[in-house]
Amino acid sequence: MSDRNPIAKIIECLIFVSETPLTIGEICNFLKDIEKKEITEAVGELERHWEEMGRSFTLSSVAGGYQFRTRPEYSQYIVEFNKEIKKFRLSKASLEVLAIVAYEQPITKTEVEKIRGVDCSSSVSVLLEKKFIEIAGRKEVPGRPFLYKTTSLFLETFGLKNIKDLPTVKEIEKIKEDFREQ
Amino acid sequence: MSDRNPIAKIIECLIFVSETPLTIGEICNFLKDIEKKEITEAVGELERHWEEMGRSFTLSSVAGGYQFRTRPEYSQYIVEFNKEIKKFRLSKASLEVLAIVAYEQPITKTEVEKIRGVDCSSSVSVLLEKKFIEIAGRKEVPGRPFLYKTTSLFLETFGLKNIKDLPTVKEIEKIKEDFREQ
Amino acid sequence: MEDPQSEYSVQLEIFSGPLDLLLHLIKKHEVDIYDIPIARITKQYLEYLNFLKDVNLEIAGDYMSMAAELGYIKSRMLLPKIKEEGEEEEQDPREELVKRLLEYEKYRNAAAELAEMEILGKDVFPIGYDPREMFGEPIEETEFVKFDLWSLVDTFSEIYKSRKRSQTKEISLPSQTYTVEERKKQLVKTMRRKREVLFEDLFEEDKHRSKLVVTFLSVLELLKEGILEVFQPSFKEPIRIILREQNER
Repeated sequence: MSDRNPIAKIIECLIFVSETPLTIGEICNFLKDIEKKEITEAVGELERHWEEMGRSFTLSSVAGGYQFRTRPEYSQYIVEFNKEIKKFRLSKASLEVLAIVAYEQPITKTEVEKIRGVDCSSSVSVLLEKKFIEIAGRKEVPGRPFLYKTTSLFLETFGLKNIKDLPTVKEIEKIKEDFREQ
Repeated sequence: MSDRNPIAKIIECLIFVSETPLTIGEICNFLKDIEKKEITEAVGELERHWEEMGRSFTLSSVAGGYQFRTRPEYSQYIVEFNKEIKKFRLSKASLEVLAIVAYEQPITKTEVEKIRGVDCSSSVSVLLEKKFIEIAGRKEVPGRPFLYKTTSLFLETFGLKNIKDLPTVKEIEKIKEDFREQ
Repeated sequence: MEDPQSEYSVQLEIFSGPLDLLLHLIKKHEVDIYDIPIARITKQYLEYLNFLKDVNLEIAGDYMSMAAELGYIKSRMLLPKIKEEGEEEEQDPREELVKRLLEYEKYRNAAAELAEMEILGKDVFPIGYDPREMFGEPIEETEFVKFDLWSLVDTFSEIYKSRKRSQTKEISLPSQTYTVEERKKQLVKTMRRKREVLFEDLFEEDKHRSKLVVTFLSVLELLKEGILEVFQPSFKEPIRIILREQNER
């Protein structure tokens, strides 16, 4: 039983937190002292155990690795849920990207990334998909990258009259002033 | 048992796919035909069930919602595995400022400084930047200073259900009494 | 500012402020917070400030105002107690300070309790965890929740004073003086090799007082930058210095 196997539990939590499907190779690299055979067995145990538990999500083997995924019979709820709730929800990263685009538009992805210090590709595609931002042309620099701007759906969703209605920049500047005065 | 409760299973898969802690309100909005009482019960069942299962992750109640999170005893493996994880760190000064804001909100920077006896500008900026505190308006006193309050990210990060869930501190009133008795 | 050593000055900001220092003194000398021997505590407080000044730490204005407040309370304590008409009871001049200390201590404890919570991204993790998605670029801040940083000053002051007695002849060797920057690099190198050392052992090779100070300031800076960590299993045990794993910049 995986319950009595501490290795299986460790592997389980690594699969859980991993952003991408975790491969046996990756697990072996991490648990260097444990033989591959033992790891493969532990993963097999986990798979069986999760199957038996019959939760709404289970351990699936995908793309050469392992990942927790919802069972197909729940897909209808998830599709609906995504439509209902996720429509209005943005991750913190996406919100930050949206704020940067809103204040600095038109702006390229590279410029956004320079401000945030991290890759923003996935947030930019999410925002494009949700139609909160759109392409505003190309910047006339080498590579002619796309420029992005916010959409009217963005103003609508966030209850803004117009783009000048954005509230926090002044507030933020005021804070900075307050600190400088000290 | 949640195993026999199809509603619980649906809620479970919604919590699983949700990026942020899922609130009872959000679940009710989604499952319109089901009474709130029934939903609350199903969530309670799920919580108990996950606790009993003793997996490496469990259902946690945080920031007014529900989220699957790894158990603390596995943190060392996760940190070791994901080298990119920078351990969460706040200085003693910033934690003190955060604690004061949490217990006394809304509160101005000057009021926090009066309690700590020392300038708190840099901690306040760090906490604003980390989005653990935010502006809650202005105090109607000369200078109209900003009032600060904690955010839901603060609750989420510290694993608090709501602001009343803060660890209890010695009551100041009690202390005053003690002093008078001396 | 013209002090030749002023380049070694580090901010005192990693310490938690004058109230924290007073609580440290109260705990260290095991005095009753409700009956603070104000003259004694004031003297010790000023000794601390003087020592910190000696080793080139900038003393913030907040520490000086506390010194002034203590002086004022001390003088009030010396005044003969005259009961004014209409006044119900003589007010203890220390009362206000004690209230502030107790209130501050309450939040200091609360902060320590917060640090003990199951923190997301430190103790517990959600599914598909991406640390940068959560907090943006991590802000490196120092972490001294459980450690009373004033103990570090106490230990250093003991080393400094004992060395002062035994090294009466201090020879100035300008070619061998080193800067905080250089010493920091050396310390990191040593720590990479040893991982963990006793705080006092870091001063073994410093023959001169000026070098002791440079080492001390370097340690403080490395702590502030989060490259080193302090650890003391319990109040009476020696302080250990540890190299943090992920800071191999």
